[in-house]
Amino acid sequence: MAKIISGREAAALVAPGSRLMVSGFLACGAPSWLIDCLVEAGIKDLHLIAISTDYDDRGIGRLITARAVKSCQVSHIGTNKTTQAQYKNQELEIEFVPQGILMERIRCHGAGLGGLFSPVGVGTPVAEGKETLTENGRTYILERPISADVALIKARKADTLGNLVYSKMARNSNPIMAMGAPITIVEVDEIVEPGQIDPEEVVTPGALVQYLVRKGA
Amino acid sequence: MAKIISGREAAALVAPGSRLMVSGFLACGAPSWLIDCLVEAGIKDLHLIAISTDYDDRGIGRLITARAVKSCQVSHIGTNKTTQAQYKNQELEIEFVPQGILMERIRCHGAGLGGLFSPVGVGTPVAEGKETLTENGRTYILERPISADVALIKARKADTLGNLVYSKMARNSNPIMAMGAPITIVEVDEIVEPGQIDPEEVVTPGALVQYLVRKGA
Amino acid sequence: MLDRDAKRVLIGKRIAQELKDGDYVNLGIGLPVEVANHIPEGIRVFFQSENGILGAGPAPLPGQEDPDLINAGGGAITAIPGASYFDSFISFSLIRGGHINMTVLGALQVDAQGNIANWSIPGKLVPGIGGAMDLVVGARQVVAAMEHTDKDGNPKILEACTLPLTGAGVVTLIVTDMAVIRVTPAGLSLCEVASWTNVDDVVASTGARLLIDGPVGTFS
Amino acid sequence: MLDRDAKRVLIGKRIAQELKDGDYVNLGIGLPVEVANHIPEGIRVFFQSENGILGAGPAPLPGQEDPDLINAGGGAITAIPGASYFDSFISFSLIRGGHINMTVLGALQVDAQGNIANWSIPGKLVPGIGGAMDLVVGARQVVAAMEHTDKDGNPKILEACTLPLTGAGVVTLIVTDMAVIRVTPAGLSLCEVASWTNVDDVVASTGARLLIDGPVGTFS
Repeated sequence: MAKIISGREAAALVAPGSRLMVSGFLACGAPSWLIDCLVEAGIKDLHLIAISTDYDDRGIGRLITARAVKSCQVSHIGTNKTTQAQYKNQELEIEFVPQGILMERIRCHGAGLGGLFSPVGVGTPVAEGKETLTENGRTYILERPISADVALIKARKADTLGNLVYSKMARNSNPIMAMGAPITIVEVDEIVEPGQIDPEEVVTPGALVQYLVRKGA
Repeated sequence: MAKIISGREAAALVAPGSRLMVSGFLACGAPSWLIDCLVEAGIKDLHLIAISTDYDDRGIGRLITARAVKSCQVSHIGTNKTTQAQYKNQELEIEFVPQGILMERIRCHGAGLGGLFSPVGVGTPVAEGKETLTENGRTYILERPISADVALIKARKADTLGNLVYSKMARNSNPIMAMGAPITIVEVDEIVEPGQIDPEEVVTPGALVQYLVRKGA
Repeated sequence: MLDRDAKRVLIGKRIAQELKDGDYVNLGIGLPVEVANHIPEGIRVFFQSENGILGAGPAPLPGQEDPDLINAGGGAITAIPGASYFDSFISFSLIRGGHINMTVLGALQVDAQGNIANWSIPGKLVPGIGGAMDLVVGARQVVAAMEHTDKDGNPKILEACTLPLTGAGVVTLIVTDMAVIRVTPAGLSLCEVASWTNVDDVVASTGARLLIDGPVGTFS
Repeated sequence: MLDRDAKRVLIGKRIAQELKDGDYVNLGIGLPVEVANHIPEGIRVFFQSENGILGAGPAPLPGQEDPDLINAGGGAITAIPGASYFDSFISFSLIRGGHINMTVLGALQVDAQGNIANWSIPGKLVPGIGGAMDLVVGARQVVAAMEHTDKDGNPKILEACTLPLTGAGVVTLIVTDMAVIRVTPAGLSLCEVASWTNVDDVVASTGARLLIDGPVGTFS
């Protein structure tokens, strides 16, 4: 069951120094309004978990540009020169996680599992220091769950119970990050009454959602 | 991309002695027509992977009643007296797998992973002989992938590319079993042209589907 | 002594009082479904069925059953406004991930360590595990709903379960036709006794030591 | 020598000939997207983009871009009839589970063991991994699409990669502006040479031993 709050109230739920998950892929499906509110609130020292850091001036990149992030787990920074500069200057710590395995590790936490054996990155720096399992001649490495204190995600529409539907490819990391933290805050374009979303169309059930913020509110 | 075949042709794709996954929960969402065709074809010595064996005369139970199954991995047999009798007489071998972990193990295979650490069944017979991982005082057991030679599933509607939508709670194990075998055969009520299912509504993408059978055909 | 139906209502009613507004709840088959008939006024509770729904509603009117809407016991249900359907993989992810506030399950035995056994009597009855093993490790509160003794009057609440376990150290609350017992790190704490019986009878009908560390209330 | 565009077309066209009717294909950003412009007539190929679509279509007309339809490089795309959208978790499940027939990726280096390096030049460029590590272990065929040498003429096909790997023993085919090379258990097998060059030049431009175990064809 979700509570409707403002973007400012949402930002107050993110403590300085906390672990923050932010959804989206190259700013598509990113909670831009919540990011704006966070930047405005001046929250610092965040540990960020995201697919990429988007662009300098768009999506998650705004948190990087505002120097709100001190460390992160991301799969890619190639589209954001500010991230690359901060990384080079050692202002920003980065653990690179393969994109699909980032999703697996977050979902691993969300589904109450202790870890998974992944074939991804075997023989690469990603495998360093990780336990292995060999089965039928194939080697897998142990990947551990990733969780956050707060997850910020973006949906097209919610009902007041927190049931969510997305828009086309803006779905990307959203349904998975909804499982990644005890507090999931969803930026939505529209909030409707229960029953106005067909149960068949719900992608993220309300049990995963704590707060709803109308974009711009 | 899916090929449309008959139920008889589908049955011919299941070799005696093969590993067979069949979807449904207490016959809801089970591919009843495909099961009928299998029973009629008289295929024997199957290893069955399913949530339960449904009822003596309905759903997967028809395979048990026809003595088509020599061993199985299921979570539950409480609704099927024939299964219980065959199990007691040692005509049928059973590995009981917790229902959620059955889904995890099938999906583990379908997603190319080597195993997962599960908190389910620790301290119970399910944990016997399995490797463990302890993390933050919580113990997990290593669960391995489960796969089949053929998966039989049920959808409400498909397009000719194999994209699937389900009906309400008849969805249950279907989307996961669609990943469980190199050959997935889907019983459907209706086949439409590409474009007649909204991309947003597709639950199982066509890449997971090899064959479509119209119910009764 | 109460008859079977009266026991069922007594247990269901008492468990329902544990629910909070907005809770997501999974009820096992059999006795636990009675809980749904006693939701306290003024709160909203959402029922999950592990085969794939959040927002399960009551049984439909006769003749209005939908074969694609069934609960975990195979009985016909409805969907409330605001319900959602999902596959079994997602359903059990919600359960194990701690997103379900309470599960209520029947039990053959429970014990002082919070162990529960409800899936197998070796050599006799082996219905199987179903979703119970996932539910007991995943739900935030695990309530055992059971008759206090078996049909021969033998205790089902023991120092240590003798049957194969469904889960180890998972039960948080035991509600029977005789008592409400909390599982604590120190052992089983007797909180309430049904108004038709008394503390001495409860103690005599229980196969484990009961701690009485405060006033014992009554329920009916 | 060919100019950049001509090289791109040559490589894309040649890789497209590897496709079969009904293939599901993931094209990396940059050079690989050229493949989509040369699908042989009479076959249907379905493009996946790992951010969540199967059935990606060509770029929209100017002014008709939809911000919720982008490829893995951030460029605007369309959806063909019969497309499906899904989340990144499902998308990479399809990839790692072997449900994608071919991925085409750019490469900084590839080597005789089928190793590929395309995500980092220590001390210089570290754009990150993105989905490449998942793609190279998951797709049934992994095609490296690359210029044969770097801009100074140094070989990029080596006995052993010197940069951090993206995947070990994963590349099945290398297509460059000079040659088509299959990765076999015995080493790199030279299959075809571009019509603008010759075997000697290819061998001279390659930092690994090339096996010639049959007639070498040409492509253009």
